[in-house]
Amino acid sequence: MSQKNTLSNKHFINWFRLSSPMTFYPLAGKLIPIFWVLAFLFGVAGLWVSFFVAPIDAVQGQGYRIIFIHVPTSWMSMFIYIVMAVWAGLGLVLNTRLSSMMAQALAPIGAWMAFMSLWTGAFWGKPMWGAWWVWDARLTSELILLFLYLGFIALQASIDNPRRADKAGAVLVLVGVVNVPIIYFSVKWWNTLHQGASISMTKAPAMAQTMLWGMLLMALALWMYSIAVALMRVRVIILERESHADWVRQLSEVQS
Amino acid sequence: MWTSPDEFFAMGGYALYVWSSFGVCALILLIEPLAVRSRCKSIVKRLKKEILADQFDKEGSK
Amino acid sequence: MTCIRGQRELFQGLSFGISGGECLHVCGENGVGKTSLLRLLSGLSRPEMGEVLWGGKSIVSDSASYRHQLLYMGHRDALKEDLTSLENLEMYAVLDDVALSQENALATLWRFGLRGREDLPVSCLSAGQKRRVLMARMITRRAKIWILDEPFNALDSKAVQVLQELIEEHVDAGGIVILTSHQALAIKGLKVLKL
Amino acid sequence: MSALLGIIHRDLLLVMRRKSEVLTALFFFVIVTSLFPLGIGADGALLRKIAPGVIWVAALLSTLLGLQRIFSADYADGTLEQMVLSPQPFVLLVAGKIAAHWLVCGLPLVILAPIIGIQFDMDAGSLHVLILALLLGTPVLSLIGSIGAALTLGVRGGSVLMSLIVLPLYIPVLIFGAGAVYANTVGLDVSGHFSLLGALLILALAFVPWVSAVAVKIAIE
Repeated sequence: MSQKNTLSNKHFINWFRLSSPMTFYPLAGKLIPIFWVLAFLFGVAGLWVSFFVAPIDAVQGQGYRIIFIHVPTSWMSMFIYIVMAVWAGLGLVLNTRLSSMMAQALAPIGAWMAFMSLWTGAFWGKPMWGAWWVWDARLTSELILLFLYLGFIALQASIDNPRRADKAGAVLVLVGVVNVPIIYFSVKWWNTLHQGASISMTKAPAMAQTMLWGMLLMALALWMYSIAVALMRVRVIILERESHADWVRQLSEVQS
Repeated sequence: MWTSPDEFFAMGGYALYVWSSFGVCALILLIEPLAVRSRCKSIVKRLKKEILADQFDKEGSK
Repeated sequence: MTCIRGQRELFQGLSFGISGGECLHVCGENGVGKTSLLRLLSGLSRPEMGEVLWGGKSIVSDSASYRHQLLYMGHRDALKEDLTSLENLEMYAVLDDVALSQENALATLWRFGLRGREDLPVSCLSAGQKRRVLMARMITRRAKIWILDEPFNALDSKAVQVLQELIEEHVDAGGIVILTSHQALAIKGLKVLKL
Repeated sequence: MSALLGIIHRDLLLVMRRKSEVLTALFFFVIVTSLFPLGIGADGALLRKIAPGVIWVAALLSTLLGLQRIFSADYADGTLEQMVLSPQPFVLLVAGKIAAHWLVCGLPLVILAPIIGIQFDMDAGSLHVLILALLLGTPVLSLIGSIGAALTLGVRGGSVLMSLIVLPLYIPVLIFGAGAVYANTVGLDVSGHFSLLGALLILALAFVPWVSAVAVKIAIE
């Protein structure tokens, strides 16, 4: 019994130690290559499925292949926002520096994902709907999500005191996370009020399986990619914020 | 399912849309880590400078 | 060369002259108008009555040639926090229309103990280090007349020593220094104006 | 001339060190224009009709956001005093600061406008006219705005006051700028609008730097 207790105690301490930038910095350095390799493998598999396995679409021809990048980026943009909110919330509640840094590191990637989703959406919409932009509920929500990301980044960038920036950013993200579903439904309601039914995609049922695989593999690749880049960025943020700490000064890359 | 590379790159007439979607995404995914790396280099350079400046200060006060 | 300044304002009927190779210490209690006087002398504001003369000409009518010779330093350090100290110096060289090579700027910064910090943004420097950047500017500006408002603020005793030497050097070379300060100054040939 | 280029270079460098401030004004432009369809509905014909006005009003407001930045930071840290005392003609320095403001806050609006135009379902011809009109009009916005920015330096509640001062002065630019796009959509000749915008630009270029320089000196004294 007592042994078990010390064991769990040890685990607790380990987790606690990991949350300090000093121990996390070298750990992140070791993890980054692993995630790059995973991202590369999933990316190659995903691209192979999306270009060479998935058959041509009956209605949209080859143009539908944009879906393999469009849908995963949309998923990731929403997923990263939620993850960011979790990290920011942890930072706010537990007052751990590292989780706020994670939230900060994730924001630019999420914003790029939202941007890519909008961009590919435009290049998909033009041949399929005949317009670069349609005020469709999903597109509009995605645009608003991009604005939320940009607002978070701008708020963080404009507060010089990092602790205050963390807290302010966390409050903003948490408000945003509550707001996202509300925004989505309000936009949907607005859309049905002003427009007829939005254009629905048609696909042969037999194809759905391979399409889903392609999208899943691409999403996995983007997920691993996001982790890798977020870890890289967290390391930079740690260096910037802790630049006066002794352990930073003793790092081998800083000591020339 | 593709009979020739040309056919692959033509994407059934949707080449512009498909390749500019994938191309721009690839570009962004490439630029992002490069930007992080350049930021990393600049902060490391600054830290080195600061350590050097401290050394100069110590030598100066001796 | 003689320069005469006569002027009247808040302090009313104040009139004095100062010529090359002299250092004038304007002292007095808080709120007596030391800074206002310096601003009048620099041409930032205009006197109600009277005028400031430089080489016999009013500084208003011949402002360009006066400004070529003038270095004014106010309370605020007038450094851009986001730029490095080197960039700040170079920016002022462009603004003040003086030629300044990069080696020269670096050498001046090193002289004031900023070696290794020339490429750091000014926001990373301490208050004392910022004043040292300003001292480097005083040298690179190559002006004849220095008007300094509280130049000894935020300086440690060693830096005070350096600045005093700098002022003496300038006065010895025939320059004019007008400054305000709360502390007594150990500069030879010092004239004191009590407001 | 070296002073003009030097001050533009300096201001651009400062902006590069603090990108977020400028980007905020641009995102404001994008967000405000995107809100209009949400408010009034996504009817293509209606959107096409209101697009020029919406884009122009948003452009006015977002230049207004960046205006405070022209002088206030330099005023706060004492650099502006040094500029007034510089042997270089102060008008040139002010002109340089206005030019830098346009490069940072005006030009990006011209580049972003087509994207917003596409959201509003505008056709290629109208987009063309819109871009040209913005290219002629946004420098006038920066120029006139600089007067307001200079006058409200160091004043309590300066930014609100500045919008009160500046927005009425923007009206002619708004009328001719948006008017050019309307004229194009109904098939009228747009050269009249463009020459009026051009005349406004030349007039502003000729006089505004002096007026702003005087206004800054008043604030410093």
